[in-house]
Amino acid sequence: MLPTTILIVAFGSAGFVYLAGRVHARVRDTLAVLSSLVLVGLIGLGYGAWREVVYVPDFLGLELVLRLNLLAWFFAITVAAVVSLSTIFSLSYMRRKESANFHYSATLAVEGAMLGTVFAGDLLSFFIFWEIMSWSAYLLISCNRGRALEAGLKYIIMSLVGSCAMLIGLLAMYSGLGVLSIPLVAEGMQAASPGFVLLVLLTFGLGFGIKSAMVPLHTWLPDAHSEAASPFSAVLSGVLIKMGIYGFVLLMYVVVGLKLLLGVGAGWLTFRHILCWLGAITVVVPTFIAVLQSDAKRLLAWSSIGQIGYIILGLSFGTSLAFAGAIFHALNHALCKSLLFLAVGAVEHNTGGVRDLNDLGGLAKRMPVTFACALLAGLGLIGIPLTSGFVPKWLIYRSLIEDGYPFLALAALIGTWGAILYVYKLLHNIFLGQLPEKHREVRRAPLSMRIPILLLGLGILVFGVVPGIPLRAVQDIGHTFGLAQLKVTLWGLGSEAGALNMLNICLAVVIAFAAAFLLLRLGAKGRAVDQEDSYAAGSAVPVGRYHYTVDFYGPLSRMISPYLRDRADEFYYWLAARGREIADLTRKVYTGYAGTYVLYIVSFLAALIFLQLVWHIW
Amino acid sequence: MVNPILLIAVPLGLGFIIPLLGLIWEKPTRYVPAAAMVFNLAASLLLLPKVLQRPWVVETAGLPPPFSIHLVAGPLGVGLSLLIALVGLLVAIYAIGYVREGPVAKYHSLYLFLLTGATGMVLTADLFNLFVFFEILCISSYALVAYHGDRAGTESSAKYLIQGAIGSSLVLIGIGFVYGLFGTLSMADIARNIDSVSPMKLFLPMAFLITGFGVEAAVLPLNAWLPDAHSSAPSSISAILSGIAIKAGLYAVARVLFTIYGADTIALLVLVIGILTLLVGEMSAFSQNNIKRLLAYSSIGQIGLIVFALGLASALGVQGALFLVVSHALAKSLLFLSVGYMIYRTGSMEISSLYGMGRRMPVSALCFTIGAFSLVGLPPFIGFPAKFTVIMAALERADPLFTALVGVVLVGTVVEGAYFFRIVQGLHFRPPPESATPARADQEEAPVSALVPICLLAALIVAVGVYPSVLTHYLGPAARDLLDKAAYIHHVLGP
Amino acid sequence: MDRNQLAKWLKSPVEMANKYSLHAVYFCTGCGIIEIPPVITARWDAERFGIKAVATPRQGNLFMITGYVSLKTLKAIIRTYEQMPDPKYTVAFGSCPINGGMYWDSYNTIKHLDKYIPIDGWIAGCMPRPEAVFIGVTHLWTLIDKGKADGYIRYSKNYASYRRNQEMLFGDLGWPPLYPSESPAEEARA
Amino acid sequence: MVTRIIHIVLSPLIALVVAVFLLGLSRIVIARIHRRYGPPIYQPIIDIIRLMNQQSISHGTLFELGVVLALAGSIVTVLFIPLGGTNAPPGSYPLAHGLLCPLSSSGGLLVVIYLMLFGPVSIALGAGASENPNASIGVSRKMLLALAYEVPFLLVILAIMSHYGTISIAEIVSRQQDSAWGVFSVPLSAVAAFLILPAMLGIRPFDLVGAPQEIASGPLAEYGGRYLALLTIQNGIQVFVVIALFVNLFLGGGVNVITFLLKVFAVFLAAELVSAVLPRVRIENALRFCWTWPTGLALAQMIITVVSR
Amino acid sequence: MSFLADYVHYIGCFALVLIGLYIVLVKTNLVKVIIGINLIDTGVNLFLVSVGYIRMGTAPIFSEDGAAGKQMVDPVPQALVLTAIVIGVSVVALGLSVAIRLYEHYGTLDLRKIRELKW
Repeated sequence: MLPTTILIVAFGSAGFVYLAGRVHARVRDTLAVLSSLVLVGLIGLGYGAWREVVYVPDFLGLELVLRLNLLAWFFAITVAAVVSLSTIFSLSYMRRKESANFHYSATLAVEGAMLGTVFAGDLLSFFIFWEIMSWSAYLLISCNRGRALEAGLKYIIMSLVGSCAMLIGLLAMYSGLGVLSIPLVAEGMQAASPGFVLLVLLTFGLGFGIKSAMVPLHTWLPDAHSEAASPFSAVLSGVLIKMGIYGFVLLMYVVVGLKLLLGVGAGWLTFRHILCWLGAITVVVPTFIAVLQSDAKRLLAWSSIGQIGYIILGLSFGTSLAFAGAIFHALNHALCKSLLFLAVGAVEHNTGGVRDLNDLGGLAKRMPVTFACALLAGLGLIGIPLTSGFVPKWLIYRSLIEDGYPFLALAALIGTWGAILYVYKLLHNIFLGQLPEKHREVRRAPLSMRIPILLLGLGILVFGVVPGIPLRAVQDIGHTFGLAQLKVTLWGLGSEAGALNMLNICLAVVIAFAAAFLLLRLGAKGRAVDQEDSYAAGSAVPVGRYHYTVDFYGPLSRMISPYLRDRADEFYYWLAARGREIADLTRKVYTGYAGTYVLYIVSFLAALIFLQLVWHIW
Repeated sequence: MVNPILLIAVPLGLGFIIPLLGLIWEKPTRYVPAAAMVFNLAASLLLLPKVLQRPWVVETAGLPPPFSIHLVAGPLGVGLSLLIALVGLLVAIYAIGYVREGPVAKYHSLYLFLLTGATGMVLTADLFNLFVFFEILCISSYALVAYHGDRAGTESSAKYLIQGAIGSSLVLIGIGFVYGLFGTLSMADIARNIDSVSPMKLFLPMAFLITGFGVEAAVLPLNAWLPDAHSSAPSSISAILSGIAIKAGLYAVARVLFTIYGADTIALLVLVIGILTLLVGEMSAFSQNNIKRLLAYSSIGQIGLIVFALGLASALGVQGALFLVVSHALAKSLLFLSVGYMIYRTGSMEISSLYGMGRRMPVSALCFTIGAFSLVGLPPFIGFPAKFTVIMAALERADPLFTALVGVVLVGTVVEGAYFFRIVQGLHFRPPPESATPARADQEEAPVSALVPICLLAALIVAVGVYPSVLTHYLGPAARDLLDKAAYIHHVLGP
Repeated sequence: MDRNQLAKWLKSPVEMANKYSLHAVYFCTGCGIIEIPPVITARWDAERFGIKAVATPRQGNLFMITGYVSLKTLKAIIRTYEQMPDPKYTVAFGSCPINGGMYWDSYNTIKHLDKYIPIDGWIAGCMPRPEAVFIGVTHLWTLIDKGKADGYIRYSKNYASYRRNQEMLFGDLGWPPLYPSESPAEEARA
Repeated sequence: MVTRIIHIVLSPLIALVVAVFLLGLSRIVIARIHRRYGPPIYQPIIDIIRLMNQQSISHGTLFELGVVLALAGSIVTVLFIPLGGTNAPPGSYPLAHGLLCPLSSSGGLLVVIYLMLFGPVSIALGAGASENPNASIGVSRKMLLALAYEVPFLLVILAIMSHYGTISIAEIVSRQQDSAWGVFSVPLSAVAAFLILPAMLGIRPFDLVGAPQEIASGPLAEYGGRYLALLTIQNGIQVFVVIALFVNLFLGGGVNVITFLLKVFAVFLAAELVSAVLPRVRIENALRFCWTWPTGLALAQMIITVVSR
Repeated sequence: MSFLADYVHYIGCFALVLIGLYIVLVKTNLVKVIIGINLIDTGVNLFLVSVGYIRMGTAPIFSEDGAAGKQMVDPVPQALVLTAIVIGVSVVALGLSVAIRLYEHYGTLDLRKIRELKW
């Protein structure tokens, strides 16, 4: 009964938290944090207790099933952890905000829906929870008001398009196979015709692609992620778009199955190749668009798209190394990106809502913990060794290179270099350089903000040094899908040529660090100076107004920005504008003149009779 | 056991009593429709298990069918009368507080006539009787639309009346043809003899009947009255018009098509008309600024979807159509009802004037949201299983054409989502317009008499959305009732 | 030049390194800077002696004031000097920093630079030729050897008086004192 | 185990010595080309001693940490790069036989290209913390320059990795020693790599990161004293690492350390000769240059490699 | 000619319907439109009656002639027509009352000018 209990707790607490907010803010906060922690605990307890539960015996004649297995558990624990940390973070972020009640309640509802999505044992419950997730996230995005409204609208409309496509695929599957339970569907798909498989892949792929923001379906993400409240941005970027990834895993590895997947299409134009290349484009283009952003959260949002590209690339590449890398990277990105969003949220909270990168600076001294963890997360996004980002990226690259796809590897690697650019820009413009005058009074983030940030940072470090922990789970998941077993050790990969041993790297870094530090200590003592004492050709530095941020990568942006227009977004807007025009033309049918209306009636009758006379329709 | 005829007789009788009562003491007239609908609800509930086993044919004049006028209380008829009673009851409760100005007694009387017309339409087995009830429904709605007597109300009433009158004349011509051909007006009897006449001769009355009833059913070119009437009627009437009246028209069309004619051959035409209705409705709603007009256009869209589902002409398709009828009746009445007091408070039907209502009228706004989500077809609301069933029925054909058509239908859904989500955002998250007076922010929630039906509707929407099987048990037999011509003839006329 | 004598390196490595790694900040105050390019380029090649131009005072240990010092530049000179890490050596280049030179009666030129910052070596001339620069550098080496190139120590010891001189010219300098005074009493005595 | 520990100590030491030597050599070579006499070859040592004993001015913990991390990163990188020797059975004497590469079995080239990021990123962080806008400008240029040369460099590396079908440098080296050197088997890549070598080394014409005349030596603007000393060493090691990588990838590494170092000097000299006669370019020019000729050549080689596989 | 004689009532009633339709379609005055509707109603009623009419038939009363059976006019259409007339009258009455109201609001009965509700 565990999955059911978890869902009941999640949705129930969503309701109760709202009611509690009506009573007292303190009660609400306690309840929200407690229930999110309880969810983490419950899911943690569920490890190993794999089972299937029927929770609605008859929904339109179908059995709705929840199931718990390793794959579901892996995603569920990530979801629960990130959401609970985001909830803790919200304690200070949402304090005294008018929409706090709704925020907590909807966050828990989104969590419940996400858990339901991963626990779903049949595609119908998957779809139901998917939709609940979509609309509750929409409400939560819009809840931030202002520009978030347009962002939320864009998000939900694109989600709606995706879920409509999924609905077609789902029901085509149902009418073709007569079942919706995932194992049975998987069985049935093996005998299905290629055209049918393609239909399923395309429709579901559209839905998942939109949710996981794969280029060219990504356009909702930059707006939505940057305009939502920061704790929810963390959830959105950290785990909600991972639901699309979960969907892809489910689609490509469980429902369709790897063998079948590899067979769809012909020559170089296979579904897998196309998806790989879409993934590669998703890595490169959004990464460089992120470099050009000047809004912290928008930058992070674009970076999310770029990082999702790695996951899609790894997933669709489909070797056991790449798969392990992709799933591991999903975890890594969840940690890093939610940390970064929370950190930016903390900055936003402390500076009174500033998140323009040109308006901040020098906060490292005021918010050291936040900075340190944000740095860690940034390095994790780049994939510097000893952060959790290194191993997954290494796995993906290695798989791409060894299987002879150097161009895909090139795209992935260039994405990494782009990541360095935007991570540094983000960190530098917020935390480094000079502290502007107006932020002199900024204090360090409150404890409830630092704790989740610290925990996430710890996670990044631990999984970076000991990648074996998640890697084992990941490779077990892959093994259940029939991928080759990897030689996973606690510190990396086993002893083949080009193996990976993080212990060596870790020790080497520690020793080298110690050596370098000793060398530093050998030198003469120093004296500390503050930021006014900075060389400016002998002049006194204009205090707090001398921070190089605007157009940080000017030369690059002048060079590449003409090529990096978000054409997909422009196309959708163009489409929407044409749609509106057509709609406006359409409603001119209702002229307001009664004579016309009667004419419609008469001509309808005449048309019916005419049709019958000419074509004998009856 | 309750005789189904009481379902018609009680509201009709009470409807006549109300004006008399109003002469003496006007105040209690407000409660009469609710009482009548309570009776209807209870009676329908009592009848339902029985008619599920076997339809109940009521002979009114002591003659067995096909002679004289008789009622058939089948699963479909009783089910729909249950729906009518339910929505009618809730709207009646709403109206107790909502309708305060003008000739109140006449409102309630007309309201009961409207419901009588609808109930009669779904229960009768006689074509002309169908027309009579149809006219009762239409005339009372013409009058109710103009209830306030304001500019918009009278204008839309006049246009509605012109189109409705043309429509009913066409129906009458159709009935004349049918009678000329078959010499009988019992639908079962006509259905039995339908093959004895050449298709060309048969088609003409069908065209007239479909066009005539189609005016009330609001399929594509015949629905020009709908946005006007629904948007300018009092909100309670809009709710009942959208929830019940057009469904009655649709019922008539469906009866004619399926039961009398068994018209599988023109199903594709119906399908296309449905899709066109859907697209035109949703697109017209897309950039509306008038909330009630938008809801009215959305009704057209939903009607299109229902017609599309009917056009599938399969058991599942008709079941989906009926499911949509229920879901749309609940959701659209909920939307109109919850919007009613918002409009009342702001005095404007502009969407922008409703901004910030989530704060001023939280319960209404929440229920509006539920209704809107249900209409878009999001789980866990009733719209989802309904739409799901329809699309399931369409894809059951496993025909690329139908897959493409479903794609078009879903485009309509996306458009619908676009405007409903815009409104929901406006209600909850946009700042109220400058002209709004925030001082009275706390006292602005709708009165209890309005909140009770609104909340009940919302609860129903969620409950059925979570457990659709409570409904699907009845929808299957109802769909068979509509589709299975032979069984209908057998039940009514005997073996 | 004792750069090749290993014994000296073993005996006093720091002084030796200070001598032969003079990284200079050339403060281009006036016409004197004209003479620096020949000094550091192919003709005279100061890099032979480890003398190299650096970009910021943080990296250097030799401060060369090349030419007359106007009031406005003095402020920058003081600032730059204070930003240079110890040990640091100052060389005033040309006659103007020494006594005002041809600007002896200018209202806007400093006559005695060592009133404001300590100067370790003076290279006279208007302008001194590159050879003179090398002679000056050689002289600085001997001073470093003898431990007499102690301008930075004097500056820290007599900071209060230097600061007062500076403030007499400028009023508020716009940055806090480099060496915070130890006690108010001492400040009053100074 | 003992060999391993010897290796671990030895290779950074070799790197350190060679790095300092390379710095001195570079100054002499440039001086001679400029028809100057130039400083003694041990001038960098004098500078480092002087800097270590100078008061160091610090802008805070991160400012210092950046330096330490950068040096540590460079040292770690050295451990992953074979410094000559053949892939003989383990246990033999390190200078004659056996590969002088303590961590050759940990992740290979992919780890190296990541570890090579360590230094620049750390300096960037430290420099960012220095609160000097010149440093920020320098870092911005450094990032862009890195992007500029990494595109062809990654192409080069990928071409080599897919040519030899492995990601292990040791494997690549031994394959070269068995057959032809990389410079013959993947010639266009070698040319491309040589074209971007000045950019990777940060010397003219691509020394715009620390351009002293424009932005007061960029990231190093606020660094003095021991920090600058450590950064000088780091710079030397980074130079050594890049050239060692070039030698390993294209010139077959070295049979032993001596030949390896000779090749390193040769490559370094070649790079310096190019550098000494060219003026500095602007960052736009650097981007444009790196993304045209070297990228084109590397791309051509990669296509050839992929097609011929 | 006998055709004309046989179907003259049908032709008449459809002529009425078409005239009514013409009025509704073309005329812009609401009162005229209502008259048109009334004409259509009349036409339809006529049609209904003529459906059940038998030339030279007797009244549908159980008289002795009628008991003979054959020549009795069908009573059902007549009953229908009675109902239909009532309905038609009420529609027209309602329409006229709405027209009065409209005139109060708009000061005109021209349907081309009463077009506030559109699109």
